[in-house]
Amino acid sequence: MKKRTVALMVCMTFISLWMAASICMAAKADGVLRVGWTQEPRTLNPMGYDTIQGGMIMRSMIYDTLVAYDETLEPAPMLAKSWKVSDDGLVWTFDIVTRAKWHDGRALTSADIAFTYQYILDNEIPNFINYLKGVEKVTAPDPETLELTYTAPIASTLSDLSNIFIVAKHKWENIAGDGAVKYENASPLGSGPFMLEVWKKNDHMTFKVNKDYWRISPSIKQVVFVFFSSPDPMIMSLKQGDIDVIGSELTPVAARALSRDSKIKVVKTPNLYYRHICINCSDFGQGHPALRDARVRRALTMMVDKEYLVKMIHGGFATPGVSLVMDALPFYFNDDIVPYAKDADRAAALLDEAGWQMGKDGVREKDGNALRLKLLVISRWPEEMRAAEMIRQWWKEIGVELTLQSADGGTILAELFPDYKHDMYLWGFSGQPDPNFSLLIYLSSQLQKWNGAGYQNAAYDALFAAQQKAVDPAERQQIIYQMQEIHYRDCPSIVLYYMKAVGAYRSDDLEGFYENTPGGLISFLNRDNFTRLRFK
Amino acid sequence: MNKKNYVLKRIGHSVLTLWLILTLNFFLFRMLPGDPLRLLFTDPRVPLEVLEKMRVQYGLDGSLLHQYGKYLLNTLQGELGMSFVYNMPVSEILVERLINTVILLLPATLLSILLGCLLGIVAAIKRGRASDFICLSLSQLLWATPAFWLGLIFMMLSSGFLPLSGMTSAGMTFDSLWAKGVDLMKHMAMPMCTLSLVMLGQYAIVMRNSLIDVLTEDYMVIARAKGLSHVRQLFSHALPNAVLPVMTLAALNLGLLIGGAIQTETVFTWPGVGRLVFDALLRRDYPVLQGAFLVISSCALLANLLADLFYKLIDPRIEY
Amino acid sequence: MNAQPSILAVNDLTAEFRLGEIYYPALHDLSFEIRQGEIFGLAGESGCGKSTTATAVMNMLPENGRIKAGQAMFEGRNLLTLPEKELRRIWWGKIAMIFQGSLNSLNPVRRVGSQIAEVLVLKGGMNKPQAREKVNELFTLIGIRPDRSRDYPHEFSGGMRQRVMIAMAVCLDPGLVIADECTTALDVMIQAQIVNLLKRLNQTLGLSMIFINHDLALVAEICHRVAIMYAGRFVEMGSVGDVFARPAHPYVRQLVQALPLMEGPVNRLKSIPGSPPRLQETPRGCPFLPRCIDGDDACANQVPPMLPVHPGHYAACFKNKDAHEGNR
Amino acid sequence: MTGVFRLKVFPILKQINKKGMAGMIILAVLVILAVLAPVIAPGDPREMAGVDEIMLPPGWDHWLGTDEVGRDILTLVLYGTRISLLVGFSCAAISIFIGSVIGLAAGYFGGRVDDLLMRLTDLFVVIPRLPLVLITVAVLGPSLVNTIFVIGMLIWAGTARIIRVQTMSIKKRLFVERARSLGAGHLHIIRRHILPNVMPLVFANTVLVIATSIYLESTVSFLGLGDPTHISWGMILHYAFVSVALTYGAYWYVIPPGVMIVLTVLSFTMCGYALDEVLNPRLRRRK
Repeated sequence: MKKRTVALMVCMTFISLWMAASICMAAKADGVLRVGWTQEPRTLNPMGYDTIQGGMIMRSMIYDTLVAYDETLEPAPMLAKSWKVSDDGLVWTFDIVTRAKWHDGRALTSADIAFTYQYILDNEIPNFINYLKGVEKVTAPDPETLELTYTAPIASTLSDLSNIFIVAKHKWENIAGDGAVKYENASPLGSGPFMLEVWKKNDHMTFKVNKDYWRISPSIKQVVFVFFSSPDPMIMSLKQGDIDVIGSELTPVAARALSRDSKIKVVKTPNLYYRHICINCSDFGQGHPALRDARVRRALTMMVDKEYLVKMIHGGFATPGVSLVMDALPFYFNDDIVPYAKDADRAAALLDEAGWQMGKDGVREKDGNALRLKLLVISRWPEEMRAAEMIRQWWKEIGVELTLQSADGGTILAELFPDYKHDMYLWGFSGQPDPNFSLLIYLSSQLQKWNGAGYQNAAYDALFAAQQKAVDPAERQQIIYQMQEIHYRDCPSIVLYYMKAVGAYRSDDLEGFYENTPGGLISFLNRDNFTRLRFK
Repeated sequence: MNKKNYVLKRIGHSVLTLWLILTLNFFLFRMLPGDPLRLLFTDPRVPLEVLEKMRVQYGLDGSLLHQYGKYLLNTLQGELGMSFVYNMPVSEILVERLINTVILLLPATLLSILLGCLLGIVAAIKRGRASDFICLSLSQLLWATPAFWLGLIFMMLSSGFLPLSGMTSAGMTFDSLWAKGVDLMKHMAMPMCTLSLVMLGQYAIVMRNSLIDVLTEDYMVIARAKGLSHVRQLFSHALPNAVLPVMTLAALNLGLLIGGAIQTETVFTWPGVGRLVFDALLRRDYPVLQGAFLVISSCALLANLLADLFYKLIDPRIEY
Repeated sequence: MNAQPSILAVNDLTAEFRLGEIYYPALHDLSFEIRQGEIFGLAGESGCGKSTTATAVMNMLPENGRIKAGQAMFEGRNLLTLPEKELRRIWWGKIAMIFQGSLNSLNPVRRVGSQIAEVLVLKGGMNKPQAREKVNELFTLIGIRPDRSRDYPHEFSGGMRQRVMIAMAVCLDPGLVIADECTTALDVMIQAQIVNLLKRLNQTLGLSMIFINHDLALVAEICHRVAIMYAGRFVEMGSVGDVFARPAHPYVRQLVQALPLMEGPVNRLKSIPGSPPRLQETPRGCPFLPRCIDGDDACANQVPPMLPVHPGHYAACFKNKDAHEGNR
Repeated sequence: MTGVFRLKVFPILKQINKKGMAGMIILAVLVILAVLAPVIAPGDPREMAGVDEIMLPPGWDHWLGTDEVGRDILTLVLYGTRISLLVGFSCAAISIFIGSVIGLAAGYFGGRVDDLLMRLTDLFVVIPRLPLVLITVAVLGPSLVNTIFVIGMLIWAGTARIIRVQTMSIKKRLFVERARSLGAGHLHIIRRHILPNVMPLVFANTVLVIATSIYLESTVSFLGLGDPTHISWGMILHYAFVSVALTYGAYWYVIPPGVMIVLTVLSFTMCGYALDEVLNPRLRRRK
C-alpha cells in the first residue's frame, strides 16, 4: 500500500515537473557563439591522429602555427613575422614574434617551435611527418629566430608548415614519444585565441576566449560546438535559434529551406573538395582489362554529363569538375582545359578504336570479354548513388554495362589494397591549399597508398618532382598545368564536381563573417572568422 | 530440484552465455573485410612502420588465438580497449553514456509501464466490449510503430516550442539547479514520449491478458465472495498478481529498449549509448562498438537472469 | 431435524450462460432449502452444475452468466434481486465460501494472515491488533501454529491451505458456508482431517453448510441431506439415509451401486456408459434418457419433475415409485 | 516432404477473428501492390526531375509530392512495398528454417543435444536484437542480401523455442513411441509424425517473424545501413532524414512510408495472432 503511494507520488512529481518545464525558460548568455557541427573531432591532441577535417578548426583555436593562410589562401605571417629562404632554397629562416604567450602565461619562443618540429621528426608523428619531409635540421639560434635546413628545395614549404600546430616545450618534453599519438590531452595547453573549457563527448565542446591573446582579441566570449549526428535536427535547431551558425555542411535542399527564412543567411563559398570516380587503370590489379586503355577511360569520361549532374543533384552548390586541381585554387587551376562535352558518337568511336565492338546483347565485347563494369559508391551520400544511377544509364548508351554497389569506406579500402580488385569507385577527395597533395595521388610511388587508380606514368612522376622543387611560382604553375593536361588525356579518374561549402548563420544576430574564403564559414582555412565576427 | 540448485544452475547458464557473447563479440569484429588498422588510418600517408607500431598499441598484433586470449583477459579486467575515434578508453566513454541513457530510459520505462498497465486494465475490465477493442487495437498499433518514425513525427510537430536535440541547451546560463533541471526536462520530453509510446503497447497487451487470466482465478472469486469493493478487488488482489508478468517483461524488454534507444537517441541527438552505437557505426569505431555491444548484452543477460530468478522465486506456481 | 428453521430457501432457480451471442440454460428450476445447523450435500458428475448452483445462490455468477428466474430467500430477503452493494454485506459476513483449489483460493502474493485480517478489518469492524489476535485464535482452532500466519500460501501444504481457507470462511461467524469441492486433490488422510474439522465446526458453531462434492462416499459421511444433480437439474433429493439406501432415480441407483460397500478407496463417478448432454443441447425430454436403462417414450417427450417418493425424498423420474417400494 | 502441409485452409480461415481477417485483406492488397508496382506506379522510381520539381507538396501531378531529387513519392512507396515484403518473406524463410531445425533437433533428441542447442538459443534470445543486426550488417557491408541474411540468421531463437516445446510434447505422445518401436528411423519419425503436428505452429510463427523482419529492416535502413540501390520504406525515411525533409516541412515525404510500415507490421501481427489463436492449443482458452 505504502509502496504504491510512493510510486504514485513519484510519477505525479515527475509529470508536474515536466509541465513546469514547459513554462520556464533559460537565458542565453551574451557573447556565446553556438556552432552546429556534425564532425566531432577524435581528439584535441595535435599529435593525435584524426581523419576528420572538422577537428582542425578546434585545434587551430587552441594552437597557433608558424605561418597561416590569408583569405586568398596565400601564406601569411603568424608566429613567424617574416621569413626568407636561401638562394639554393635549402635554408629557411623565420623571425618569431616576441609577444606570443602560452595560456599558462609563459612566453612562446622559437625554442618551442623547434622542439615541436624535432619531436615530430624524432617520433614520426603520422599527422605531421609528411609536412616536414626533407627537413634535415631544425635550430633555434635565439628566441626570435628559427632555422630549417632541407635536403632539397620544396616548393610547398610554407603551406606545409601552416598545418603544424606548435606545442609547448615545457609540457610536451614530459610526454614520451611513443605515447604521443594516443595521448589524451584532456586540458590542451596552447597559445591560440581560445581555451578549451568543457568537452562533453558526443554532445558539445565549449571554448572560452583567451583574453591575453597576442594577436587580436575576439569580441565573442565563448564558442560552443554542438554536435549532431544528422543534419536535420541541426538545421531545425538553427531555424529555432538554438544554434547560431552552421559551418559548411548544408545540402542544397537544406540551403533552399533555410534561404526562405529572413533571419538566416545562407553562404556559399568555394571549397577544396571534389568528388570523383577513380578508375582502376593498374596493369597488375584485378580490375577490368578494358580500363587499362586510356581510350576506354576517355570514352567513359565523355559520357558523364557533369553539368547535368550538378544541376540535378547539387543545385547551384557545385561546379562541374574538370581537372584534378580544384577551381578554388585559381592560380594553379588550368582553365585552358575544355571539359569533354557529352558525345555518344565520339565515345563510341573511341571504344571501337580500342577494339571493343558492340555485342548482340547491347554490351560491347572484345575477345569474348564483355564490357561489364562495377562501380563502388560510398554509402554515406545517397545523392551520389543517384548520380551513379544516371551515369549507369549514360554508359548504357555506348554499350557499357555498369552495376552499382554501395560500399562503406572500409569495404572500398579492402577492395583497393593490396590487390586493386575494384573496377572503379566514387568517393570524395579533400585537397589542401597547396596543389601538391591533389597532384600526389597519381604518382607511381603512391601505389598502395593514395594512388587508388593504380595509375603509373613516368612523365607525370617527373613533372611532379620538378614542381616540388620549383620555388618560382610561375614556373611551378606551368608544370602543374602540364600535369593537369596529362590527367585530362589519360583520365585515371573522372572529376565529377567541385563542391561548394554551404553554411548559414543567424543574420539577425551575427555579423562580421568573411564569406568568400574557401572552406566555409567555420573552417581551418578561415579561422580568423572567430576573432572577427560579433553579435549585433 | 531445490531452489538453491536451480539458482546455481541458472547462474551457470548465464556465465556460459556471457562467454558465448564475448566470443561472438570477438569474432564478429574479426569478420571485417580488410585490415582493421587500415580502417583506423585511412590516410595512406601514414608510413607502414608507424602502422605496425599502432598495431601493437591497439592490440591487433599476433595470431587470432593470441588476440582472443588477450581480449578475454582484458575484458575480464574491465579493459575494453581504446576508442579509434576518441583517444580515450572505451570504458570511460561508456560509463558516461550509460548514465545519460539511464536518465532517458528510466522515466520512459516507468511511464510506458504505467500507461500500458492502465490501458491493459481498462481493456481487461471491459473485456469483449468496444473499449477493449479500442485499447487493444491502439496497443497493437503502437507496437507496430517504429520508434524512429514516431520520433520524426514528434519532431515535426514539436519544432518551434521544444528543443529538438541534445540533452542540455549548450551555451545557456542557468540561474539555478532548478532551471537546469527544467532545461533537461524540456530536452527529454519528446524522446521520452516517443520511447514510452512504442513500448507501451506491449505492456498493455500483457497486462490485459494477465489480468484476464487472474480475474478468473479462484482467489478473485473468493475476493468477490468476501464482499470486497471492486476497487479493492482490483488493486489489492488482482493487480499484485497480474503485474508479475509485466515486471518480468519489463526486465526482458531491456534488449528491445536498447533498440528503441538507438533509434530515438539518433533522431533526437541524445548523447547516450544508443547514439554512441550509431555514431560508432558511422565512423566504424570498432572498439567502441565492441565495448558497447558487450555492455548492452551483459545488461540484458543480467536483467534476464534476475527476471527469471525473481519470477520463479516469487511465483509458487512455477515448478523447478 | 424438521424442527430447525430454514436458513436459505431456494425456489425455481434457473440460470443461463452465454456462449458467443446465445444464452444456454445451465440450471433448471432448482428448489431446495437449507436448515439451521444442517449440512446439505450437492453431488454429481463434474459439469453437472453443482458449482454453478453455489455461485448462483450467492448471486455471484461470472460475467457471462445470469439468473433467469427464481428466488433465494436468506433472512427474509431475496439474494437474487439485491444490488451488489447490499450483497456485499451478506457475502462472507453471512455466507462464506470454501473452494476446491485451495492454492488458488488464497492469493499467492499475499500473506495468509493478512488475507484473513483483511476481512476482519473491512467487514468485521476490527482494528488491526484485534484482527491479528483473532487470526491467531483461528489458527489455533484449525490446528496451525499462529506464527505461520505471516507465511505465503505456497509455503503451506495442500491440507493446511484448505484449513486456512476454512478458518477464513468462519472468521466472521457466517450462518452458512458453501464448501465447493473442498476436499478434492487432497490425499485420503488429509481429506479425513478436513472432513473432521468441518464436522467439528458444524457441531461446535452450529454452522450450516452446503457441501458440494463429486465423491459420494464423502457426501454420505458428512451430510445430513443430499441432492444429486444431472445436467443442471436435481434428479434426486432427500436425507442421506433415503438417497443412499433407497435411490429412486436410475442414475443415482447406478452411482450408488458403484460405491464400495466397505469404506475403501475413493470411488470416482465414471463407470456409467455414455456422457451427459452438452450445455448447448437441451433435450426435450429427460436429459438422462440416452443413458437410462429403463426409459420409454414418455420420458422422451417431457422432462420429469421432482416427484415425491416418500416424505422428504424426491426424485425426477416417472418410474421411481416402484423402485422406492421395492427397496423397502 | 509431402504430407507436411496438412493444414486445412478453409476451416482455419473460418475460425480467424475479424482483426485477423482485416489483416489478411490488407496483406493481400499489399502483395497485389507489390506485384503490380510497375503497372500502377505513376512513374519510374529511378526517374529524377529537374531542380524545379524537387520537394513538391502533394498535388495533381504527384499525389504524394516529390523528394529532394524530384522523384515521385507515391512511386517510391509502391516500389518500397516490393523490397519490404521481399525482405520480410526471405528473412522469415531463413529464420524459420534455422529455428525449425534447431527446435526439432533439441526437442526430439533431448539430453545433451537439447542442452547445447538451448544454450545457443538463449544466446540469441538474450542479445539485444537491433544492435546485433546493426553491427553485423556494418561488419559485412551494406547490401540487401546481407541485410536479409543477417536478420534471418539472428531472429530464429523464438521460433526454435516454440518448436522445441511442441516437439517435446508430441514426442511424448504414444504414437511416436509406437512408430519408433517399429524400427523407424529418426528422420522418418520427424517427417511423418512430428513435422505435420508442428507445422501449424510454424506457420503462425512465420507470419509474426515476417512482421519482425520488416520492422528490423526498416530500422536498419533508416539508420543508414541499408542498401541504397534498393528502395525500401526505411530507406525512403533515411533519405528524408538526411535530406532534411523535416526542416523543409515535407510531411508528405515522412508520413507515407511510415504509415506503410505500421500498416504492414500491424496486419502481419494481427494475422499472426489470429492464426496462433486458432492453431495453438495453448491459447484457445483465452478467447
